[in-house]
Amino acid sequence: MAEIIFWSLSVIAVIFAFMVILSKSPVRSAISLIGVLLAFAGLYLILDSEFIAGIQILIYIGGITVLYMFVISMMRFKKINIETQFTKQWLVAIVSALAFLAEVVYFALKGKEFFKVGNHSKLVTANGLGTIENVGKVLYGKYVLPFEIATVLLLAAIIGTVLLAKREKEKM
Amino acid sequence: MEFLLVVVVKIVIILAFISLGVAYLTYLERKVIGHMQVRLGPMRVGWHGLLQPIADGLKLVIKEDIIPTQSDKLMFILAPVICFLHAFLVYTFIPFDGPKGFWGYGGYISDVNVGLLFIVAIASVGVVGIILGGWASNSKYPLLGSLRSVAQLVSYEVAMGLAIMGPILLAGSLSMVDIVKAQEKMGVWFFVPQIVAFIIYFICGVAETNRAPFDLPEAESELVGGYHTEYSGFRFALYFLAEYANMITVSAIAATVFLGGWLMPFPSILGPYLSFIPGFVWFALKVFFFLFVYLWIRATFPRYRFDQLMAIGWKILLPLAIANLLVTSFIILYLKM
Amino acid sequence: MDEVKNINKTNFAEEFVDATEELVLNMGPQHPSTHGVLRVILKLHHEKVVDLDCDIGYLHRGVEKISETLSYKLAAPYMDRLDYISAVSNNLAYIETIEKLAGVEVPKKAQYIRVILTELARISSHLLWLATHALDIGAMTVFLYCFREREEILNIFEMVTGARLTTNAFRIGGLPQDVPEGFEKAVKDFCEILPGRISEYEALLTKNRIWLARTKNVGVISPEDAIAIGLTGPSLRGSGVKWDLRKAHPYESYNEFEFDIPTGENGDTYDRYLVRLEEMRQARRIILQAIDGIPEGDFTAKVPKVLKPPKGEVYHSIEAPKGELGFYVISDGSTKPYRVKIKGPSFYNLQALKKMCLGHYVADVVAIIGTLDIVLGEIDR
Amino acid sequence: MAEEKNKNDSLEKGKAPRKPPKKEEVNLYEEIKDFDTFTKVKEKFADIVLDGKRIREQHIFYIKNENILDFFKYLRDEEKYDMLADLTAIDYPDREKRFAILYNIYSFKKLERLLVRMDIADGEEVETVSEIWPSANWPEREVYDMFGIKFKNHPDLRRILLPEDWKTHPLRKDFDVKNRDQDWMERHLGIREDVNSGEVK
Repeated sequence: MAEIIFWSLSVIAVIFAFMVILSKSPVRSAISLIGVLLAFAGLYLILDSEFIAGIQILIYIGGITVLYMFVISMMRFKKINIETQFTKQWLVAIVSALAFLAEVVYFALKGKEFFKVGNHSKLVTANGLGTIENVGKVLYGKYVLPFEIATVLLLAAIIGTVLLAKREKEKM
Repeated sequence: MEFLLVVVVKIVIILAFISLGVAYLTYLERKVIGHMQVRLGPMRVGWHGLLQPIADGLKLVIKEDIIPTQSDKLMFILAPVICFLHAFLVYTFIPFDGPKGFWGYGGYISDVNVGLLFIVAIASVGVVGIILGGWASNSKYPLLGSLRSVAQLVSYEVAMGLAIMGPILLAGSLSMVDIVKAQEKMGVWFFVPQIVAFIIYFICGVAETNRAPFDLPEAESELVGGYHTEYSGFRFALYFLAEYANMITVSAIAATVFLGGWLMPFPSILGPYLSFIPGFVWFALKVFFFLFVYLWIRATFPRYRFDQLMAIGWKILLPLAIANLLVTSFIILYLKM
Repeated sequence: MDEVKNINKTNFAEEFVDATEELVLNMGPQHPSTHGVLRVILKLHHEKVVDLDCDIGYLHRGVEKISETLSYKLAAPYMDRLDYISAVSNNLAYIETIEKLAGVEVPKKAQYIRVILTELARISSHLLWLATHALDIGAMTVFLYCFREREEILNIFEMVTGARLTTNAFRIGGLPQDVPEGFEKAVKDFCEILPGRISEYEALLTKNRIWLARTKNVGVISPEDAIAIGLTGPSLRGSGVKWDLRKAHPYESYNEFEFDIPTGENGDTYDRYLVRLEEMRQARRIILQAIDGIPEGDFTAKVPKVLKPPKGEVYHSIEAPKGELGFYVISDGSTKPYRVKIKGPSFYNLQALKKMCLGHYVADVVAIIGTLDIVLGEIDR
Repeated sequence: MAEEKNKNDSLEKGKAPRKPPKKEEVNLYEEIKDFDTFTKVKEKFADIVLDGKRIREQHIFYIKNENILDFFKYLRDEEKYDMLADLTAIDYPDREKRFAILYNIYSFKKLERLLVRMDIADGEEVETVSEIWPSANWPEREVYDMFGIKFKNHPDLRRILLPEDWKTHPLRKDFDVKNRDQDWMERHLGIREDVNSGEVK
């Protein structure tokens, strides 16, 4: 049962991911992105990580994607002209994509040697990797320093944005 | 297998009940506001206009379905569906009655240990439907309406989330059922110790559902109809139903988190006499109370302006919610020590 | 203004609109809060108004041209259709102008009844203003409360004239007939209930935080600017100019009644609201004085059936509910006026819209249109 | 017509009301006496101010279309006529100077109204007074719309009540239903009207 759900969710996620890249309208891309994120939330759920799934929906869909759409609807594109590109960026893109694919395949085959999953299995089986207690303990225990650094970074980003926006306003 | 059957039956019952409730909420609104405004409200269809919502629904279904030629058709069709879907999905996690309610089958569809989080998360996805509708219409009033709406919902979600953190701390759980049980155990409903959070929550809830005095996204005197200006027929009805379903959701959460859900008031005094009343009746009464307050507010207050609304959200409600959260956690910490 | 002109031609959908810069929004002529068929073209930066242009004329019926082809008496009913919310005032202004031109003396009794009816019309107009203004700002209950009282006034009009909206209440020289029995009682009954009802509206609005937030410091206009732009009526008095034609140039018998002229201080929407509310109370005061003092006598003067005023020209204006309503009539000695010019207060008041709106939000535009109390029938004529 | 018939009826029945005094003989226009502003203005702007009359307690000045801005500025600043209550035009097709423009100004200080009348010929341009009284903006547009009189230096001289692409000027005396803008009606309303029979096609 869990396997069927896993595979169908994965397929949905991949299809939506392709739609994100391929659709011509930015809003459709954003909607497809929501599909990807929802599929991921489903994947978290079968890992017994309800909290992470909820946060995924709340932050990524309810927050970030909505902000994307906010910005997109502010800029009303008529249509994005699909023109032949002369910068040859697609070459670089294909090369890097192939490299990434090779990497993924390699780790999928040989990954177990690098990441010893067995060590973490206790957490998964006990009461879920992503329950609130576990996330809280890990976040405020082992990783408190990186967490605090990340928050400071975000704060700095917020202040920076406000400052930039304000300066622009003064110019007007 | 029996488990699956029970769940399906519950889904059908609750869906039917909520759909009917939403339809009759429109009737209630027209009647209540009508009487507040010294008029009668609907009187023609059925006894005292009781069949009015059904007539309205029929009318909306058979109306011409207009899709603006310059719109993004797929998105235009999808937007109200997203809105509607998420408004109704939320009811999965709302306990209408206790675990022993519904004749022993449990008065809810599912009790997830992060139920409240899921409700908030799913409700936040509904915004996508609104902004999508405004954008896909390719018209200026809907666009302005949807931009307003998103800004408003995102800002009030923050204060709302922080406000319900207080009761969560008191209950020690995100499960809706556990929160009610914690209130039963504590012997006092959470709106007493968390009165600040309660008020913040309800104000934010009114704003979240785009209702007066925060009905700016659809302020008919400024933006004609806001994000659903271009919608007609059943697509409009979906938006409409979603809005009213959201009203019931907000009321239901308030009833569960702050007013003890399916619990009876003053069980020590009233318990012996009123124990025959099932829990979902109490729950429905509490929800009704909040819905009535909604309508009362609508009949009384003028509408805020957009910048004032944002100022209230960010400058008053948010700091207040944070302060409430801090105080609550310090008190809990102190009591535990 | 070039952009404004162009919006007729460009198709919004094909145009690349960067909403982060400026957005041209077309408000009306079909819009819930433009009070008729006013079209306002707004240029917005986010939600702030950067530029604004009024497009009027959707209700232009050519009343001035029509009245050149009709006799003096026959043109009168057309004037009711200008400011259809206070038809009585329009009628009075026109009739008085003709009376002034032809030199007709109106008997005292007719004057008193005219005063009562016009003051009732003032209350009715202000009630409708309050109703729609409050509805624009979102207070929908006040709307229905005001209509309840307006209904009473319309009943009185129906009793006296037989019509409710476009009453054609007066004739040159006086009244078409004496007031019916029960008129005094109906008016007194209405005056009895009015103060309580006004305090009911005030309970809902005057100290309401949201109402204050929406109306205070919105659409501020200084007295100098107000005079320069030609504001009259309550909109001018809201800025603190104590000027009322009923006191400055008394017509009918207004010099025999005691009443105050309420004025505002800040010239904002809230002050204009208070001024109009107080005006309703003052109008009631005038009505009560007049109804007690109706003198005996004729209800009309003797006027020849075919009225041929002497050659000449006359401008006469009265204090209509919305401001100075004036008629400029030229007679060439024949049975028809040579030229009739209507100076409607709304036409001039609406000019102030641009000045009052710039820098405010879209929502304020709605409030300011409401506070100017315009009627498109009078603007477009 | 109807009235004339009525009159005849009442004459026949012998119940004719006493004949109204011959109105034609009544002259409403009186000479101005003791009006301070008039004497001052007459002195200061002798070449502009042609005449002054008094009709039913109302003063009217007659001026020439020359240098009117100075004249009005003087009225506003020195004589405190601070509001332009109305501005309109009158069409006299038979006269040599076809149009008359009427300024209706008011003083809040003196509580006094003043009408200023100025005759102009067809095609003659008038200096705008919207610099002096901003309220003149729309009325001047209306006069342009209705009479086709152009105002020099007007900030925004467009049609105001009629559509922008309308051609005729309806308040001129020679305008009637027959010569309204048929092309416009056809273009915008899809109506083609036969001018003589009144048939709509």
